Amino acid sequence: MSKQRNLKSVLIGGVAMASLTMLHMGTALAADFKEAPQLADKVKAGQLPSVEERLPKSPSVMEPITSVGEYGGTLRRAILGGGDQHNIVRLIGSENLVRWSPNWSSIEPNIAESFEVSDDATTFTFKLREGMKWSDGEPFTADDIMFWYEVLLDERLTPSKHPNFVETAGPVQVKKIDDTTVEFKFEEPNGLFLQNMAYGFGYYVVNFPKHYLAQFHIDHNPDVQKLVDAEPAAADWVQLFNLKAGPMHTPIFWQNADRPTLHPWHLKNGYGATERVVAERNPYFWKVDPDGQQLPYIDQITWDQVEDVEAILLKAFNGEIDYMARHIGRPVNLAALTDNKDRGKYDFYQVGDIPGSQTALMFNLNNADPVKNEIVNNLDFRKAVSHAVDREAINDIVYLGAGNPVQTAPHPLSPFYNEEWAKHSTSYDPEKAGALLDSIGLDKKDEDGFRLGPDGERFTIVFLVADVFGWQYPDVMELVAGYAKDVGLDFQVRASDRSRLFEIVSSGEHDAYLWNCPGGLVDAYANPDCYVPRGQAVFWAPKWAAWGADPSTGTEPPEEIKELFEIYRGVTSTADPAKQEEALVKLIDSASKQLLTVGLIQSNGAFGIARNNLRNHVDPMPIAGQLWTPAPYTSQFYFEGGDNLP
Amino acid sequence: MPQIRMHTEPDQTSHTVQPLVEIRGLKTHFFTDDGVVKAVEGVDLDIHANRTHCILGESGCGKSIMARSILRIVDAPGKIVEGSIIYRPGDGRSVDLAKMRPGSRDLREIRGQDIAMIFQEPMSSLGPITKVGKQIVETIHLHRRVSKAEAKEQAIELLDKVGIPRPSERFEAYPFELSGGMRQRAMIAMALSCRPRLLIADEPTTALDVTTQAQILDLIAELKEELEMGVLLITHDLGVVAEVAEDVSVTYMGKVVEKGDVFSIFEDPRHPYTQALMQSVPKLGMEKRHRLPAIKGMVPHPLARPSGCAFRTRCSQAMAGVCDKDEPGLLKSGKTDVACFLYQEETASV
Amino acid sequence: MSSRHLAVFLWYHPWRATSAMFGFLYRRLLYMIPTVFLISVVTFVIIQLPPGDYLDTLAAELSDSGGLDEGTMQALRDQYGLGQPMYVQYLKWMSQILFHGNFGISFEKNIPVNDIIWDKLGWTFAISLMTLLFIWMTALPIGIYSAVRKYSAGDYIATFFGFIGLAVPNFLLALVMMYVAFKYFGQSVGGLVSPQYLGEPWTFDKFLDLLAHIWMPIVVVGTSGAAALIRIMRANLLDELYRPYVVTARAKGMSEFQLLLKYPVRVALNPFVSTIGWILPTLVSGEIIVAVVMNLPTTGPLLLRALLVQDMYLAGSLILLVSILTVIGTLVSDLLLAWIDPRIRYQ
Amino acid sequence: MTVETTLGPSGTEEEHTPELLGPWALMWRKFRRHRVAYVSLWITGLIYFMALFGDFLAPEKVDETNRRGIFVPPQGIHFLVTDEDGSRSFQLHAKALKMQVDRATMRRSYVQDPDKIIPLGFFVEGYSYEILGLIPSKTHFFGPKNPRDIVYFLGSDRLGRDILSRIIIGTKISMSIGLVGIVVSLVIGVSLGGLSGYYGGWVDTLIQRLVEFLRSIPTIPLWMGLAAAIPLGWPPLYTYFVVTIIVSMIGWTSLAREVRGKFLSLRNEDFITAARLDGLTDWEVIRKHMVPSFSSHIIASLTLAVPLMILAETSLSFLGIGLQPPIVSWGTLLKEAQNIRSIIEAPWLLIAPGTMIVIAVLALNFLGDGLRDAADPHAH
Repeated sequence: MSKQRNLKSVLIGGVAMASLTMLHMGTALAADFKEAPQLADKVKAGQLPSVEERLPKSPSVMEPITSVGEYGGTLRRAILGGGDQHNIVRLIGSENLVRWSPNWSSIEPNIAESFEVSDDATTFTFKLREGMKWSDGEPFTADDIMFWYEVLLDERLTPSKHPNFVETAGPVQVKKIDDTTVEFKFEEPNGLFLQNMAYGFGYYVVNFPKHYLAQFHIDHNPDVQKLVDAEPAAADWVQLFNLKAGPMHTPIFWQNADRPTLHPWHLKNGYGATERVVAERNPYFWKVDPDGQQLPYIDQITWDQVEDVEAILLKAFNGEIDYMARHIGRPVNLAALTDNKDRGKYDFYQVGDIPGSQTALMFNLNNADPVKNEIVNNLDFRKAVSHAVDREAINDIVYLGAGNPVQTAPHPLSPFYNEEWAKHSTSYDPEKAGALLDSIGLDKKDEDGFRLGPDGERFTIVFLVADVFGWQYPDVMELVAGYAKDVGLDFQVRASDRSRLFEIVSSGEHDAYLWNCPGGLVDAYANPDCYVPRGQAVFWAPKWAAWGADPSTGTEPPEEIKELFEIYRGVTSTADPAKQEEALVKLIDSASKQLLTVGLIQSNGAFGIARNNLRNHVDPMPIAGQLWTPAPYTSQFYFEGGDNLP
Repeated sequence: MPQIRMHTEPDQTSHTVQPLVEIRGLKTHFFTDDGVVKAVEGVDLDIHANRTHCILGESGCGKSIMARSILRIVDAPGKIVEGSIIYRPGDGRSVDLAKMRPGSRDLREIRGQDIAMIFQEPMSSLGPITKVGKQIVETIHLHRRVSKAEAKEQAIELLDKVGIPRPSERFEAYPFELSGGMRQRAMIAMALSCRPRLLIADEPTTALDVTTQAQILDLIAELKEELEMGVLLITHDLGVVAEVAEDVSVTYMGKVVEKGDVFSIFEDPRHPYTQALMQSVPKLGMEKRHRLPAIKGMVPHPLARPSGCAFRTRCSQAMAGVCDKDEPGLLKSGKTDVACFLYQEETASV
Repeated sequence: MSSRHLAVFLWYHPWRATSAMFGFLYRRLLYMIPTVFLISVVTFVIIQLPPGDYLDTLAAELSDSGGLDEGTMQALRDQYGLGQPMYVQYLKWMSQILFHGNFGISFEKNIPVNDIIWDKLGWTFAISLMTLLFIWMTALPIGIYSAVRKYSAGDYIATFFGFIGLAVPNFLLALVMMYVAFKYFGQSVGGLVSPQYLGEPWTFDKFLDLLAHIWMPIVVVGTSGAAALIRIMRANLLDELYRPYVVTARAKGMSEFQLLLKYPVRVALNPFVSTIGWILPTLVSGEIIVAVVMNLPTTGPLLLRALLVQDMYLAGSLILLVSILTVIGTLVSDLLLAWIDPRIRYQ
Repeated sequence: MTVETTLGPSGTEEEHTPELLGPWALMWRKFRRHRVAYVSLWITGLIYFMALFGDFLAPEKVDETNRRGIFVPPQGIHFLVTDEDGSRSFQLHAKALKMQVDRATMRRSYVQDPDKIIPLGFFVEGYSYEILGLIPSKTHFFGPKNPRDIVYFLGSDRLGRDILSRIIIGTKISMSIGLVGIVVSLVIGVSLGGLSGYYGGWVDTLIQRLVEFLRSIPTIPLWMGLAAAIPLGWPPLYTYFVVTIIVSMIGWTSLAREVRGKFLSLRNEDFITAARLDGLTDWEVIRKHMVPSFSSHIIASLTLAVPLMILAETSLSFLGIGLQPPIVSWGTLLKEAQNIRSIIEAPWLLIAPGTMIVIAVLALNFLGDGLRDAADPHAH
């Protein structure tokens, strides 16, 4: 399939963690910088310092994806009225100290001019760019990072801290070496820290403009109460501070257009309160192209607020969307989008959205019901379910044959791909399934043909399912329930909305649910959620996950699960890529044999649409749960001809 | 026997002028899903100015339809299928109302202005949510070019004339604030607002108590004299007839069975139906325990009209082989005109 | 003047209608107080009915971005002061509304509810009014026609389309209309103005553009209402058309058209006036979906979203305000009814 | 002096022989003359027949998916086949289809297979089911003669399921699930409306305020709140059933207003006064004299409530709080079709259930109208 080949050429897979030594990317070479005409006018009018003063001494020079661009135009998108902040985050928000290369293969400096990792993977030193400025023109220095660190340590403001910055011994030690150098130090080796800093959640460190946020902090501004009084949404200074310094991946951040950022565009109005969100060019943005033109090329970005995904589709047909994959890039829409290509003057680009499993059956292995718990924890039961479903048919019917009918496992494009894992117990064999079920004590049936549990009652598993991501989960679940019925298993389907589902699974009261699994590509390093019950979103074994995070909580898992934790420690505790890979492969191998989740279909990627004259966008564009693309590269997008197509 | 139709000439002694309204051979039928209901089946009638003509008959005899036919306000599916209604506005012209398009301007000018009508139910015959005064003023404005103030003045005058106390206050009242009698007075005031030449009163007193009945009848009589208008009064009440009528037509199933002046009818009723009606009224000096004879049976269903003479099914003197064969025509017999085979040979032999 | 005289004077004075109206108004206003109180309580119960709170929703959404962060959650939980007993929350909310006009904070948007809703309520109100006009303008003539020409071809056509209007779910109509507008007229879809006017100041061109868009939601939202009203108008008018007072008017020499409008139609108008009372809850509640599909800047999508994510004060305030507006709408329609039909005043 | 009520201008009784008919017989006679309503009665009857004998009428199993039959457009029924020797003979059949997949656009299209026809027939063998849940059977009213063939008379959906069968099977749920709710609101509406109209005074004021209050609460938030408050573990049909009942507890207001109006006007009628003077208790007066005099009106209200219920179900399904798959109802069918993709690629998904809903609603509305007209002694 041509799509796969294409993707393969870019997503070469293995993380080139080669650079344990100093990585230094092209320092300033252009003596004379150029700027957008609209900014030049402002400079002339004296409203803005010259471009040389605005840029850091050594701006980040972006290698063009295809060609050097030209200024102008508005990038038009649509955004849902609520809960769609990632529409903004992933387009402009993800500018961290370091970034992944466009093909997700290596880590490059971004806000940091350079970085250094100690051999034992405990000390990480970032060199910042001298003269770099926030979007309001104030300097960005190590003090801003230290201010973030202060907030992190402050129990009043951050009672519980993001796992990226904590280890068993406690929070990371952050030290300001000088105005442009910051050092992060861990007690134990943290082999994934640099990756985590390049992934989405690395944003925390560089989003705390001290000059702006200090006014809301009682230690820095004793008069903060006045500001509290003026803000109806806050009752005390902690609330006020949290309101003004909200996390970037939550709506709060994007509702406050006053907060200075390091993003290529800066919001003009808050998200949620108006019909259109507008982001304007950040005149102090710190990236340039090889010709010395200050980025971004595109003047502004607009998000028209809509309430229904169908409206986005119609807007796309009408040529009112310039670049978008979110909400519309699903196989079901492909035919209609193809039909309207000429009308909307757009074409497709590939999105490397490749999870470990796009649709996986997740049994709650910590079920509160002892009877159910015993059965679902039996590997033969999960094997039986796996043999009972016809993955080929599901793939054909629901996904038009676009996916791979395999278990939760690395994708063929991944360096860890192993056919054995992918094909483990995937054959459609109801007889074998029946025999397996008979063998584990589910051999009696009631008059409707459903198997009885050891307690003599009908053995029923209630599956929660929500229609999310456009992957037609309810349809898949309906088919699965049909196959289960064929082998005498009573799978009850409960369709719900996402938050309702989430609420139930987080309370651990569920039998099972249908969701996806990360870890199809190299994100398996940082996000092995389906290979080891580690993390806060592991709802197939919430109590083991709790135990894994803190052995005084949750339930102690059986030996084979404990072993998984142990193996994964091998990934995190070293900075040696070879050892990391070795450990990870071992982890997946062990997890795969246990069929922790029953994967059904694995995606081969999605697509997006880009207007015909939009250049320099990444195609195919890798994306993942924590890989918030196209953000670090959006500033390079440009319209050929300097404006949108009419 | 061939049907004989005789045009009864108006009594030359009492009326030298031509009748105000001259109805000839009027047939009004209702075309229902179940068949044709012949509500008015060949009626001749003369109404004279300054005289009161009563139409007498039981309920369901087509009296109201006859009256409504004159103004052409018979509701669908009713239709005039034959006959003429000649109206003489007094300027020498004569128009055939039966030939006019219902709802045409000419017809509408005659309604309310030349010929006015009052109805049986004063409770529901006035617009329920429009002030009484306004309804009268509206009628005046329809036919007279006068200012608002003048119209109001006239209306209050009219209310006063029909005997409504405190007319200027009542002008502002809604119908539901008035008693039945008052409402009928208001109706009369409205009907008289353009000084009509003919007033059709369709059972104007049926729904009222006895005292009020008398008052209203007196009022109509008074106003008739004053305005010199003709009055067509429809009633089933012989008492009313006796009190106000000058001419009387007795109807049965859409036909006039006997007609004449009031005295002749009361003195010497000829038609068995008229006779039966007369007998059903208590008379002064009658013994207390005297049982009033009722007419036997009920009026037949309009769709089940008996052949021949329609009354034969209830007639004590019906002649088999005669009455069920042909319909009797209206012929002079005694002082009245009668449509009955009992008298036809007698007349013929004369 | 003695009190008896005064009473007589008032009774017969032309103003008495007005005084009766005042009594009616006074009574009705008094009744509104317990009603509104009950509404506020029930509103609060409704928004508290679903288990969980806004933070559960937020947590669900954040899981999309690659994981949950307990620190963020904890800070937010403190932020919103969730977890107090329900009656405390209610009392706090009500006292803020009553004494400060403060409807609370939207959790999801982090701005006072006051800053969000009035604009949207304005649009809702405007569209309601226009829909009302549309309903009246279509239902009145068609209803009258259907009644007067009962069982004519026109009546059957009107009846048929009326029932179709009743039978087709309006969001379906919205979707199909949007698609047709897009496919055959090339119109930009959704919203009330074209994208180029979004967020721009009001100009005449923008107003024209608004007119080019706004008819669609009005037709979609109004269709079922109009259809229902046509049926009601037809039935009511049929009841009135054969009343004696109509014959009286005809006998007076009034033209059919004149008498129709002056008498039976006026009497049959009651349900039209009643629409004022129910149009607002219908628009806000029944037409939430239309607003979502057609992307209207009304309260509908805002309310739906607020309910879904359990943005408690925003949802509560919207329901409360809409309910109160409905009570006021009912009052207005009752007053109008009393004005049109004097019989009601004296009941 | 004979005083009778005058016959109205159109005073025409239809029977030639004056025989006394009971009110129900009179109503029936009147009703039958309303032709559209009479036809609607038959259609309604057919729909309920469909609800009762769905499995018999449905050619395919309702949840039977088919990899080779996704988005098949409606297939026509043909009558004549040409034999090899060129002669034509009568044989009900449908043309067999071949699926073609366009991988680039992920679109399936179908072309007729000229070599193959699918013979159709009545009372054919198909999947096994139980008539009325009692008698096992394999006979289906109409369909392909070979049980292994599938013909999509109204097209198929995204999972290759037969729309015709789904519509037929969905009838049962759509036409029944809300009925209990309707009965609940009927009982409350009639009792409270009756109390309000019969006693007047403070009872009336109180009930009227209650009605006003209930009417001013927007219903969708209430539905959503209720639906979310019900535990997800409950079977979806049960959940929906409970929600309809709760909602019907506040949905009685318009009926109560009508009943109140009726009571108000009846209260002063002579026959009620007479009954009261006869010494009947209030309850007896209501039960024996007042309720019968507008029971026909109640029946009409009932028929008019059913279409509202069908529409409410579709709206709620749209919001995701109505019925959910795998339950099949007209609302869920319509919900599945509510996207641009269906409108463009498979309009039959929208048209078929949409038409069915329109037909049902029209029939029930006309039926209700006819009943009301027939029941109303003042109708013209």
